Amino acid sequence: MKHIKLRVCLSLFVFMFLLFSGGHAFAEKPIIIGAPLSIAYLYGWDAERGIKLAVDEINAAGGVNVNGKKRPFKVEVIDTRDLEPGVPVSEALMAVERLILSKKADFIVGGPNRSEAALAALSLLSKHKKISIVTSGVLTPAYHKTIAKEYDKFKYAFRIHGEAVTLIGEMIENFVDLKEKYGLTKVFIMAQDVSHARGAAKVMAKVAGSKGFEVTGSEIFPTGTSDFSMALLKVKSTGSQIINIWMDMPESAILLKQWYDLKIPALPFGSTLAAAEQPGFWKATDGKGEYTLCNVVNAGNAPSDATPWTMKFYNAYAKKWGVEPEGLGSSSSYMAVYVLKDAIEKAGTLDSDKVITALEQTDVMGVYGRLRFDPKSHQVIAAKDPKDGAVGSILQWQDGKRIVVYPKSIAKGSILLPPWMVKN
Amino acid sequence: MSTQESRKERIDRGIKVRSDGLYALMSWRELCYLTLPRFILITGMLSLPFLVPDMYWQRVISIVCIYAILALSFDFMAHYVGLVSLGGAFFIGTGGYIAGILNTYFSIPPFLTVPLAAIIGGGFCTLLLLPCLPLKGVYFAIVTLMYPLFMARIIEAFDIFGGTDGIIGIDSFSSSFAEQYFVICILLIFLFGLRRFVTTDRGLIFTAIMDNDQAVKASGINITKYKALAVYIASSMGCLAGACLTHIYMWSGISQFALDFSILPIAATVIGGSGTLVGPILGCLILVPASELLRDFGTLRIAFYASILVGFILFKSGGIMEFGQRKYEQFERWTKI
Amino acid sequence: MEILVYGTINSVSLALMGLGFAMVYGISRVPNFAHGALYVICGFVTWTLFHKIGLPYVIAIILSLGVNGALGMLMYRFVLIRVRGMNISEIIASYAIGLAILEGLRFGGFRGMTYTLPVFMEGSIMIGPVPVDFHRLIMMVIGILLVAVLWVFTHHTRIGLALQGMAQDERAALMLGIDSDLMAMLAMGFGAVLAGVAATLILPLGNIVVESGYHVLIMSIAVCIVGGLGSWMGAFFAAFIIGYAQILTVVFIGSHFQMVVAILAIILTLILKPSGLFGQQKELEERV
Amino acid sequence: MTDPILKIDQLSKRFGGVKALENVSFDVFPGDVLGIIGPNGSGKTTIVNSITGFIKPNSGNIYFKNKNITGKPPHKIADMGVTRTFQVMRPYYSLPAYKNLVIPLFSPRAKRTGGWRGGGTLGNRQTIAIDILEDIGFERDSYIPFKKTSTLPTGYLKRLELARCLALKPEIIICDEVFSGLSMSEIASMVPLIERLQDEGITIVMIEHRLRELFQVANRVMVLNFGEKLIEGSPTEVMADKKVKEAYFGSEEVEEVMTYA
Repeated sequence: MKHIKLRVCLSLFVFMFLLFSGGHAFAEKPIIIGAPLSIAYLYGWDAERGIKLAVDEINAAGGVNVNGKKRPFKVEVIDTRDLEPGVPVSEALMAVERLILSKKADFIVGGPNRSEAALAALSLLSKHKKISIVTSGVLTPAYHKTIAKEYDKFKYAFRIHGEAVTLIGEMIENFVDLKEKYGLTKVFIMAQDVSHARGAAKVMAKVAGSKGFEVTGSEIFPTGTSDFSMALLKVKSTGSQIINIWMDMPESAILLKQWYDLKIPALPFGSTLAAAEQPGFWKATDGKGEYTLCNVVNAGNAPSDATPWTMKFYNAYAKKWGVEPEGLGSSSSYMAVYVLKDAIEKAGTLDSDKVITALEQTDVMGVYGRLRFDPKSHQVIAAKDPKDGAVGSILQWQDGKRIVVYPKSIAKGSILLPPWMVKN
Repeated sequence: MSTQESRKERIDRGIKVRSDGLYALMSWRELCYLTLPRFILITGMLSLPFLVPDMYWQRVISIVCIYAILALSFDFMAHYVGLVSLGGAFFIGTGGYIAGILNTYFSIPPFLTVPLAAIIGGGFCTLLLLPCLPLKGVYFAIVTLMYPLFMARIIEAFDIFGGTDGIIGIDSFSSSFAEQYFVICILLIFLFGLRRFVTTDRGLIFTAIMDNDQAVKASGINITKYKALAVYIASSMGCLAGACLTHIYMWSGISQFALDFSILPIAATVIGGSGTLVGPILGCLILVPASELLRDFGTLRIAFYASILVGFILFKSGGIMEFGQRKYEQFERWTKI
Repeated sequence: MEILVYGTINSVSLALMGLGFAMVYGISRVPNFAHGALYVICGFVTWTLFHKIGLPYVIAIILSLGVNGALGMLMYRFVLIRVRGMNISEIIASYAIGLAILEGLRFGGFRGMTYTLPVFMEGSIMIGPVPVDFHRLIMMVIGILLVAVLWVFTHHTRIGLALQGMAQDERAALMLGIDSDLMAMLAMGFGAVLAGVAATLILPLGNIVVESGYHVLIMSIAVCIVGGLGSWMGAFFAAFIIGYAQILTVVFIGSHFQMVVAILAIILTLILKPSGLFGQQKELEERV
Repeated sequence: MTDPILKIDQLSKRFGGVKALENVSFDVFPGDVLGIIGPNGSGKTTIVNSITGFIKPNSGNIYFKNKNITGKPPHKIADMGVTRTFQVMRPYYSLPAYKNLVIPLFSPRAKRTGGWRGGGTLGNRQTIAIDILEDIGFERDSYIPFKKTSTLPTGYLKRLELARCLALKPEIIICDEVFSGLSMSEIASMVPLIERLQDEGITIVMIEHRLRELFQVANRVMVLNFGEKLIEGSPTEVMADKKVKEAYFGSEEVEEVMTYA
């Protein structure tokens, strides 16, 4: 017992000391950006690529000048695994803490991807007084409402991409012009049993009802459901014309494939549909994903000319990573780094409180429109026109390519209906 | 080595034979022989927060202690009561939720919610597990595996306690030292408490139930009552660990019912040596920091950690403690045949 | 009417998932917690053979079933054979292997949603008022055919009887000269092939994702427990009970209770009648 | 005759198709030693299991001091004083011999009655355990009570079974083949022990195959065959009966085995 315990403890401590002594001394001390992302998932690796692209561009252009001194950015990515079912959120929180405490991150960008983890991380960030900009996957309106409610406790958190409530606004607009164009009035809502999707589905039902749409049904599916046949039959029997989908689980591909095989006369309109955002979606459903619409929350993720910067980002991303920008996290993460750089340069220091005030006055014309933060809730201000706010975008899969159909100002095409719907 | 045949011989140390029986200890040397391992364990654990360099690893220590408490309760149940429960996550989740609710809705300070959560949680879990007590072996294991999943789905479907978002804004322990020492002391108390309890006469009944439950029934003892007592002890320990976890992370949600909380304590027990009560703690001391160190390798971490587990099960199923104990209490020498 | 059609389809898919697990436990009393991993790895092997190496679809499937079977046997030969009989170590060992395979796949780049298998037949036909796509029909037919073949195999062929003999009483079978380890290895390989068959039938409906491994494991445990551990016929009928229960909850109560039903079935069955519908556990053994 | 301490009427039990017991009824009077004999598989152990609650009979009921105890859980029946030994011995192999007796001393009945020699209040369990062991033949000062049960010879294990019943200060002990597996000398030392228990006022029901020793002790005998009761009476009547010989030996001629002291 005596020898065993000693040997085990000793080797453990030595191993730990070794790990941390490796210093990194070169020119100016770098500003460390911590990125706790679920890199095994779309919302994780696309955010990682967005951040790294922005950091490389900034460092190439000479880095961030903090009152005179030019300091480069350094990215530390840690896998939080929080989008995996069966993994406790404490894993993600431990990853965030590891970034703050042992990797000495000055700022957190990308944030944990799951809404629950992001909400849980709020109290952690306020305890360590670290600024965090959430860029991918956290759609729950509860996030910016909590910040607004307890401002001085949670003022360190920002969110640079749209959330469920703005999505609904955009959705309703599309439904209205679909109603004029094709006379579609019956909406059937399918949401994943996750709090933001479930909340959004309720709000959507209420708003659609008030706008003269008939909500023919609303189904909530627990994460991991693999059979949607009954719901699809209900859609067919109630004669619904639009299926509003709020799902970011991979099983949504089963739904779309079955929708195509059964030729259900209703247009799948995804508010959040992770499967459909990827360029690989076409191959994933062997072409059956035709006509699916999905909202990519901010414009940069699909080819459009919202601002001069959009296509510049789009091509730089494709050149560096060999694939078009994928999920909803790529352009927002890219912009988050630039917004951070701009705020640090304005504040002239890395001190959290000063950078927060600088961030609150941000007014940068970015990849997906003019980025300004609401001073109270630190939520990016959304708008329909790139000139006065962050613009969301909705795209439709038309014969193998992602065509932006909304908002009108940057649309490249208009919404088409599947052939078996047009004739009636 | 000479050409003659010779083989290794293992002989008990003189001290072990004398001190193991009921005879009094004659010399200081024997006294320190017995207390040295325990002494090293206690001082080692208590000095850990000072030795470790930075804040992050101190947080890892409290996580190690939480897993260790859970592994201890699994080992007590599996080895001393014969109930193999794969549902560690059920205890963690219940304890976490109760602590979260007590803290947010009734605003009770952390040092009070943790014991309360342990007591209430223990009762709640025992009540739910009562119908499964008569089951044996694989059946009990699979039922307990299902309970945490069931609780998570119930909370998700009925959207209670904040639904899938969970409860946020739970206040944490006053300082990180308080948090660590609170958890370490509880772990040590549980460890030595259980060791004492198991050797008392009342503790013997559990071993008897495991050994031969028909005989215990024939001697007029209601074994379901004692099994329920054992489940209550184990589940209140688990709920306490869950409550501490909630206060450390200031958050409790359905992912506290995740599978990781069921599997890691069992792995630690297998590696540390099941049945020795100290083994699982040693196992946690090795597994949790190792999985933290490997965090940089991303998803390979789990694959690597699973293969360590398989390796230990196959080649050293007794675990480190058994090997350590044998080395400490015996010595080997070559003898000529 | 659609409840009947889709209820059967859902039940057959559950039965396919659970059959492998029930077969392995029935014969060698080893709870194979790596069943989900075998299901997923067969999907990915078929995908690589079909897309990366470009073999025709049918050959890709047959080859991958072979690989799966070999993997099952190897797993038994090198790992499970040493822990057989020790209850808890079996569960941990097989679960650890499953975990290693699943996370190894995830590390090997099999991530995201772009991995799919083509459907056997495109389009759908109408059965009465209910539209059903061809692939689901083929799955149902093959599922029922498979059970019939299994029934004939275990009741009328030599190996089948040997396997059944071992299932009843291992020691007696040993005495009669049946090499129980070889039989257990065969059973594990066979269970893996069944998992592969389930994968090739169910995966084309959606895409191949590592998470479905955990989902399949839970579902197959549910089916085998309700059906009675050890009797794969019981598992088949239990699959119908759970399948229809799920469909009915979706239609009448609400779709978000769907998962709760399966898990509730397990817990209730274990408490009320641990040996399940057709289980042959001796009365005293499983209830004290 | 005072009313019976134990009354069984119309007890029957079927395991699937097999008829283990077919409406068996008999009475046991206080202070009696009732011997139950019969070929293997005649339902002897099933009777014991039904009386002590390990198995629930299909029909019929069991009265102990005119209280119906059919279907009660085993620990409640043991708590009333109806104890049993097991045909296949069930000591706690992992514990030393005297600790085997500490366990029953934890039962509610032991607390009330203070154990075998206790006078209503329970002293230190260890000393009581060692007293009981000494009482049934374990030498006190020798190392035997502290040896691990797994190292004890069968004779001692059988006595340990009896000791477990004694720890509860029983009113009835049902001995399931106590003599089987013992050498002649061990049996010779067991018989006075059984007689001493009888003098202590404990009613004993003995299930046995070794008829010679049984008849030295038992004052009433009952014969079972294929779950049915053939005959009940004093040992001499039963032995003279034709049917019994048939059931046991398949024919009537074999005489010398039937001679008894």
